[in-house]
Parts: sequence; C-alpha cells; structure tokens
Amino acid sequence: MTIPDFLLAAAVFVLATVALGLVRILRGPEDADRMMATQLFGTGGIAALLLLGVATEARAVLDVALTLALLAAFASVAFVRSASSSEGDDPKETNSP
Amino acid sequence: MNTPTLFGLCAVALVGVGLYGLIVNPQPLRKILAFNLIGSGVFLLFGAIARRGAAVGMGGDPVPQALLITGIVVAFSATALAVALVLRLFDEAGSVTLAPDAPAEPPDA
Amino acid sequence: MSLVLDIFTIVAVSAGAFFFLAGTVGLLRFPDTLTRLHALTKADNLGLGLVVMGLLPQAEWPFDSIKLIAIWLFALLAGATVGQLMARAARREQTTP
Amino acid sequence: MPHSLSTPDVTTPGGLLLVLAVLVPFVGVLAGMVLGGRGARRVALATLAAGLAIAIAIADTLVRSGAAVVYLLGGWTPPLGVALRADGLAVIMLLAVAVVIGGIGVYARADFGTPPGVREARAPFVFWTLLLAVWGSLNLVFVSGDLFTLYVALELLTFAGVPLVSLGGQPETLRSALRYLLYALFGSVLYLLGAVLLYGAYGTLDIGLLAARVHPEPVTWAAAALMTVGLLAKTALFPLHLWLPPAHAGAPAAASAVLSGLVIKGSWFLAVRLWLDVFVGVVTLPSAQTLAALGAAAILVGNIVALRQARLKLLIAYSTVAQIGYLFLMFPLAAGLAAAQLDDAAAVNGGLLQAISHATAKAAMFMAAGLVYTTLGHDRIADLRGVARALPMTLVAFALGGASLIGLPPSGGFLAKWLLVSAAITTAQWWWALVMLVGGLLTSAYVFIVVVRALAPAPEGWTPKASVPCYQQVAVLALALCSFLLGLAVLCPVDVAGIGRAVVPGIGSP
Amino acid sequence: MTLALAVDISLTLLVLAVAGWIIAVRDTFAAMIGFVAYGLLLALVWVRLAAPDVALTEAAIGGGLTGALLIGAAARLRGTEAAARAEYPGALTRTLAAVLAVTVAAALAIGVLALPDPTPTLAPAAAANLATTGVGNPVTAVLLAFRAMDTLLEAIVVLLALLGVWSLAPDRAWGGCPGPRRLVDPDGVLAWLARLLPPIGIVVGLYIFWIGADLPGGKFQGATILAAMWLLVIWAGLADTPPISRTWLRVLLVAGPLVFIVIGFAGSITAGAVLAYPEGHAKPLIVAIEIALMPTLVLTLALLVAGAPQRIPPQ
Repeated sequence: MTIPDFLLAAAVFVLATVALGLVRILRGPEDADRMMATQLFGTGGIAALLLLGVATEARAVLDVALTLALLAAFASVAFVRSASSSEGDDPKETNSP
Repeated sequence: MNTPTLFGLCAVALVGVGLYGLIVNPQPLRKILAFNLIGSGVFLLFGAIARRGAAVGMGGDPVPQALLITGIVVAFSATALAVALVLRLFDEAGSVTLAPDAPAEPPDA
Repeated sequence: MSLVLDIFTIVAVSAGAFFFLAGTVGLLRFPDTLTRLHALTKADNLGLGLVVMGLLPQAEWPFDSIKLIAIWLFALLAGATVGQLMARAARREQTTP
Repeated sequence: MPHSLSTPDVTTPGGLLLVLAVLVPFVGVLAGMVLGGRGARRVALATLAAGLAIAIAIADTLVRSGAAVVYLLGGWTPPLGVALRADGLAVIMLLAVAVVIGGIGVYARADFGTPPGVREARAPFVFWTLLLAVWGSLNLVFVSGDLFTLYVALELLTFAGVPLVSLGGQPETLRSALRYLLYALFGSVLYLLGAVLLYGAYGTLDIGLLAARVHPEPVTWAAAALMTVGLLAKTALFPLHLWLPPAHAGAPAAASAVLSGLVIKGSWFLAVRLWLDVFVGVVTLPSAQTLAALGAAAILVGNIVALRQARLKLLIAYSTVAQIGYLFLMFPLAAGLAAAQLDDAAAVNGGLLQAISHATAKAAMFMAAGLVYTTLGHDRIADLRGVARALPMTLVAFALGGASLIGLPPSGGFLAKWLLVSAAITTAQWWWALVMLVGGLLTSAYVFIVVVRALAPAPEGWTPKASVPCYQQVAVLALALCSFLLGLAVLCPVDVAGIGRAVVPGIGSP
Repeated sequence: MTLALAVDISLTLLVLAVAGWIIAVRDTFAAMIGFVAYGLLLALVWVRLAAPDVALTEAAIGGGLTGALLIGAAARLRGTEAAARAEYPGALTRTLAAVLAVTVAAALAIGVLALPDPTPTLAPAAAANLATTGVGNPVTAVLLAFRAMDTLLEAIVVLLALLGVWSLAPDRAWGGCPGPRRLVDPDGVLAWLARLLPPIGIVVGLYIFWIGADLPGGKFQGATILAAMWLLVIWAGLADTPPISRTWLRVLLVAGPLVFIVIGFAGSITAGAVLAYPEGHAKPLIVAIEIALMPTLVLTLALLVAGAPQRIPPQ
C-alpha cells in the first residue's frame, strides 16, 4: 500500500467516523449538542480534506481547508450569538435605543 | 461508474429532495433552505459536467467552473434578500405564514 | 530516510483517525452536554493535530507546511473559543430551563 | 417557414449601442445610490431620456442595416465569449419598454418626491433606483445572446421587482413580495437547470450556436420543459398565477405599472426566444397546444375573477392574469404556420403586439387607478362617482386602455388579436379564436362597468380628497393613446419584427 | 482507483443523507445547523470534482455566510414553529410531492446518463486564449476576460440585493444602522476572538484574493473571508455597522462596478471592444478591476448578512 492510498483510506475512515457523529445532530437534545456535532464534523471534514489533498497532490486544497477552518469558527459564533439572543432576556444586547 | 457520473446522479437526487421540501414545508425559511438545496443540486450537476469536460491538462472545463462561482454568489444574494423579507414580515405581522388569511386586498393605492 | 518519514506519517495519521473515532464515540455515548463538550474539544484538536503532523513530511516545505500548521492553529483557536461560548450557553440552558 | 437566428461572428456597426442600452441604466442606479435622495430622482429622469434616445438609435441602426445588431463583448466570439444581439423582436421590445418606462417616470415624479426637510426618504430612493434597475435588466433580457447571462438578467429583474412589491411595507404586501420572490427563485433555478443540461449536451450557452446544434433527444426535451416551466412561473401563467394579483395590486400605482406592464414581459420574451429560435425543431405541436391551453384557461379564469372584484386595482391585476393568457396563444399558431411551411410572422407579430399593447395599456390603467385612489381616497368600484368630473382625462385614458385590452379597432390590442385570430383560422385552430372572442366579451363587461360607475354624477357638495397634477394625467393619457393607436402599426412599410431572423429550412430537416 | 471511488461514494451518501435530514427534521433551527455541515460536505465534493475555485467559494459562502445568515434568522423565528407545524400539509399532498420529486429526479437522471461522450468542452478554447489575458488561472480568465460581462452583472446583482434588503427598513429607520445594537462584555471570549482572529483572517483573505490571478482563489472568496471577519468584529460589539446614509459607504459600494464599467468602456477605445483589454496590459487591468471590486464586495456581502437598517439614524 502506497502512501497516497493509505491517506485516501484514512480520509474515508475519518469522514465516515465523524459522519457517525452526525447522529447527534439528529438526536440533539440541546442545540449546543447539535452545534458540537457540527464542530466535530467540521474538524473531521478539514482533516479528510487535507488527507485527500495531500494524497492527490492538489495543493489548492490547503487553501480550501484554511478558509473552512477560519469560517467554521465564524458559523459557530453566529450560532452562539443567536442561541443567547433567542432567549430574549440577555441584558447585554439591546435593540434600538 | 466514474466520479462525474456519480456526482451527477447525486445532483439530480438533491434536486428531487429540494423540490419535495419546497412543496411540503410551509415555513418560509424552510422553503428558502429547500431552494438552496435545489440550487446546490443544479450547481453540482454543472460541476459534474465541467469535470467531464476535463481536457488539455485542466482538471475541468473552466467556463462552467467560473459560472458556478457567479451562481453561488447570486444564490447567496437571493437567500439574503429572502431572509430579510421573512424577518421584516415577522416584525410586522408577528407570524411568517404565507397563506393569505383574508381575501387579499390592496392596502394602498 | 523516506521510509522513516512514511512510517511516521502512517503512525501519526492513524493516531489522528483514532482520536476522531474516540471523539465520535464520546459525542454519542457521554451522558450530558457538558461532558460531551469536554471530551469533544480534546478529541478533535488532537485528531486534527496528529493528522497535520503526519502530513507535514509529505507536504512541500516551507509554504504548505506553514499552511498546514496554520490550519491546525485556526481549528484550535476556534475550538477553544467556541467551546467556551458553548459551555456558557449550555450552562445557561441548564440553569434556566 | 420557421425562423432562426443567424450565427454571429462579428460586431456590427452600432453594436456598441446595445452595451449602452444595458449599462446606462445600471450606471444610473450606481449614480443614484451615491447622490441619494433628490439626486436619485434627477439621475433617473435624465437616464430615462438618454435611454429612450439609445433605443431609438438602435431601432434606426436595425432598420437601416436590415440585419440584426450584434456586439461581441470583449471581442471574444461565442462559445467562449458572450454576444449581445438585437433582432427585430428585441428592438421593438426595447423601444416599447423605453416609452412605457418614460411615461411611468413622468407620472411617478409626483408620487415619489423626497419630502421637504429630509435628505433622503426610503420609498423614493428605492423606487427611482430600482426603476432604472428594472429597465437595465429588461434590456439585458432582450439583447443578451447567452443563456447564463440571461439567467443573471432574470435574477436582476427579480431582485429589482420584489422590493417594488413590498414598497408599502404592510404585512400583506410583504407576504405578497415573499411569495413572489419564492416563485421567481424557483423559476430561475429551473431555468438554470435547463441551461446546464444544454451546456452538458452541446457545449455552448450561446443562443445562436445552440439553435444550430440542438436536435430532438431526451436531454433537449428535459431542458426545454424545465426552462419553460421556470419561465411560466415567473410570467405567472395559469395555474402558476396565484402570486401575481396581490403582489401587483398591493404595490404603489407606479410600481404596479412597472410590475404588471413590464416585468412579466421579460420572462415571457425569453420563453418566446427559446421556443421560436432555439427549440424550433425540438418542441412539438402538442406541447405548444398545452401552453396555449393554459393561456386559454388564464384568459377565462382571469377575466371571470376580474369581473367579481370589488377593488379597482385588483380588477386590473386579475385582468393582467387574463392578458398573459393571450401572450401564450401565439405558440401553437406560430408552430402551426411553420408546420404548414407558411410565414409565422402573423402569429409572432400578433404575440409581440399583444405584449406591447398590454404593456402600454396596463401601465396606463394602473396609473389611472392610482389617480382615482388619490382623488377619492379609495378604489371601491361600487363607489366611483365623481371620477368623471374630477379626472376626465384619466377616465378617457382608462377607457382607451380598456378598449385596447378588449381589442377594439384601431387599438394595438385589436391588431394583435386580429393577427392571432387570422393565424388561428389559417392553421385550422378555430377554437383559439373562440377563446379570444369570449375573453374580449368578458373584458368589455368589466371595463364597461368601471367606466359607467365612474361616469355617475358626484353627490352634491362632493369635493376631491386631493388634487392631482395635470402632468400625471397627461402621462397616463399619453400611454393609453400609444396603446390605442398602436393598431396603426399595420401601416408600417417594413416588417421590423422579422429583421435579423434568417429563414432556415423547416422542422425535421437537418 | 477503487479507493478514490470509495471516497466519492461515501461523500455522495453523506451529502444525500444530510440533505434528506435537512428537509425532514421538524425543528427549523436544527435544519439550519445541518445546512452548515452540508456546506462543508459540498466543499469536499467540489475538491473531488477538481474545482478548487468553486470549493473555496462554497467553503466561504455556503458554510460560512449563508449558514450564519440562516442560523440567525431561525433563532429569531423560534416562536413561529408551532404555527408552521399546524400548516404542514396532509398525506395526500406529501405523496403527490414525493411522486413529483421522484419523477423529476428520474427524468433528470436519464438526461445525465444520456450526456454525450466525449463531452463538448471549452477547456481547449480557454487554454488557447489564456496567454492573451496574462493570468494563469483559467477560471479567473473566464470571469474577467472571456465572460467579464457576467462578473460585472453579478457585482450589480449583489448590489441590487442589498438595495432590496435595505428597502425593508421601517421608514423611520431609513439611513440608520443595520441590525440591532450589540453591547457585549469587552473582556468576554467573543471579544477576545474578535480581536485575535480578524488580523489573521485579513491576511488569509488578502492572500486568497491575491493568488487568484494565477492559482485557485480570487476576489469573491477573499472578499467573503474579509466580510466574515468584519461581521465577527461587529457581533463582538467592537464596532458597529455604519449608517447606510454615509457617503463614504455609498461611494465604496458603487466604486467596484463603476471602475469595472469605466475600464470596460475604455477598452472600446484602446482595444476595440467594450470589456477588452489592450494587448500586454490585460493582467494589470484585470488586477485593477479585482482590487476595485474587493471593498465593494466585502461591504455588500457583510451588509447583506447584517440585514435591513433598524435603528434611527444619528443626527
């Protein structure tokens, strides 16, 4: 087994594993659980992407992973922000003065 | 079965799934989401076609790939407009139902 | 030399994949949101870190290697912050059901 | 004999005008955004004048050269590049839209002024910038020769049209706008799907090249079906019309005129373009009959529902549903003529005239309704007493527009229906003529009711709620007269619509 | 290549599973979270389809901006869930919808399988003309030379969408700041992240933008990253959205398309056609257009997410 083959196999394994974690999105029960599953999925997806990219020598994949890593944080912040604002009693946020 | 064909079939399945969601989900946000799924199916089909057109050392036909970027940005704009409309409707009416509750009347000339 | 590096890649990537598996199992089996969060932040950071480490010998020095490390750092940063924020949100959900 | 576009290879003299026709309105949008407030209105009115001049110049170029005007953007030839192309059909639409939008612009001067003491107000700013945006998008739909550019054009048209619907900001108009947006997005995504399939099968998105390459096979049929359904949803052909009446009736009068008179013509025009020029050897007569059957149903349903409306604006909006039906009667007629190896000009010109006369008449009628609303403070049809005294010119305009919808000579509607009926009789499809006849009777019933109610004398001591400026009434009357006198186009010595549409061998031959 | 096929098959199954779940799940908020995961999967698919430029766009927009937009909206509409469920159609409608969806998908599948082989492609034509554009990335060449019109129109589309979003402001808030005001704890984690991440993000965004001429990347992808960073700073309360009546904002919003149009028309004098570039100057002009579009796109994309103006403008 050559290194690229091994890396591809590892990509499949990681992808399948974190996909299993998506069951947590299904089950919840809290939104935080769902977001965590997405977080794990994001990290795993980035790992799979890197493995794929290095295995097929597609260097541009690194930039895709870089973007994903940056924006994964962004989407999570959007989640946390809305999760707290949806409760409506957060004193730190005010609407129009 | 090669990669473009596989993803091409995946794309048409996505169109089907999105179409179903667009029809049965009454919530506007879910309709927007379903519309995004159909859109991604269409884009994916275009991507599969681009991949089939790989030639002269290019991994895919660059014309569809460029159009895809345009398409994705346009779809994002559409989503943003639709979401803003839903939120304003919610602010004004307190609900987001699409069903006209009363016989539609022009409130303004 | 190349063989040693290849073996290093295989070992590190395998270990990384194992941590993803562990993270998924934790996500699915642990009893409540906070413990799940606790397990998860460790697992995905370590998993991605090991994968990145394993890929370093296969990547082109220096540019791609720097990018790989940057990707891991982003994921770390995002994971840490979001973990914090989510823990707070989860705690609030628990205290004010 | 069926027509097809000639394949473009070179930029023709005057081709630059096409670029101007598309980009000048958008430059106006950009300038309006920066200048804001009153500046936006000034920019819009100046652009309206400039755009009309450009449209006339294009028409002049076309008639002089007797061939389609073509521009290769960036000098790149399709399929790699994108071509702009204006044949007779496109030029007539360009001109008609320029005239109608000019009329609407003059009318809207009074309704969409920035109030004193404010630097910029929401409704005027949005209206004037989006009016230009609608115009640029429509011009792009008419002259673009590339399916993907046309997709972008359709989206531009949607994004410009939706805020016009919700300009009032009430829950009901917001709901209509949302429904409209969802229908429109659904329509565009289907259209894009069809375009993608065509690219996969034939490797080009250029209309001219596709016309030469397509042949009847499953992929082409699928593409044609998807694109047609998508465009029908955007045009609001029965039974996909449900979004239209509340959306068009709920907008301010000038916006309704834009939406009902112009915006829906964009997607209709594209459907015509596809059926007549791209899928000419692919679509079958039964599929064209289906389109016309939907059109016939739209005529009957739209007119009957219009008759039952209590509010003037809703009546006019449902009348649009019916008039859209006429626009689709041309498809089997054109196909029938082509199949009989006859010139399809009668059907095509009939459809085109119907589009233009409806655009002018409907814009005039919506704006007339707007003036009635301003004057009376309501638009209940049962209570239109006094309109004749307060707004004589407007009532005449409404009646003239109505006459064109009914199809009384010498209106554009008359000539359109006459051409369509004669095509129906030539091709032995008399039932479409019957539908048109019944539709005309129903239309005359509601136009008559409105006019009679408006002629009733006002009660003693009644005064108008507000007075409207004279130029608004003149603008409305001018548009209505355009529609009413359009039938004189029969005197036009050249078949402008046929220019640039080269004759090719009929269906079935390679 | 069986392993590669295994990757593709597992990706396909995952994409379909997540898509089906997004449609089927009852809770809208959960569906939105699923959509973020879906965007990530799509980015992987684009890599497998050898379309790194599209993968970058999808990663930035599909997972990032669209996800943030939808999650935020779903959170605000939480209260309407019950009402929406009451409207859920009956079994008959659902069956009909399913039949329709399956029919359409099956018809399309036949079309996909019937696509000609070898596929017609414009790759050779693009390759043959790549040299005249001076750029190394064929996708960039298509976007800014061969089909520059589409890109120009797209910049206008985005702007029109923003106008549409703004038009949804209440009358009294016209000219004011988009979105609710946020006063977040300046020592909090979010503020910390919003101080740490944007400098790095700006470097990455500019890098993705800059390499776009010759490698996968470009203005849309770079602009999206920058827009996300700006939104992060706004959400952390470290900065506020600008009032939409500001002249500098308006100027920056129209600057990109306007420069594009000016350079385009200059081409009709110097190079014989609108949107053509004089020989030997293609690359600098393309880069100039991209640089001009960059601030426009950053502002427009971020403000599209920020929403309609909600606060009364400061006097």
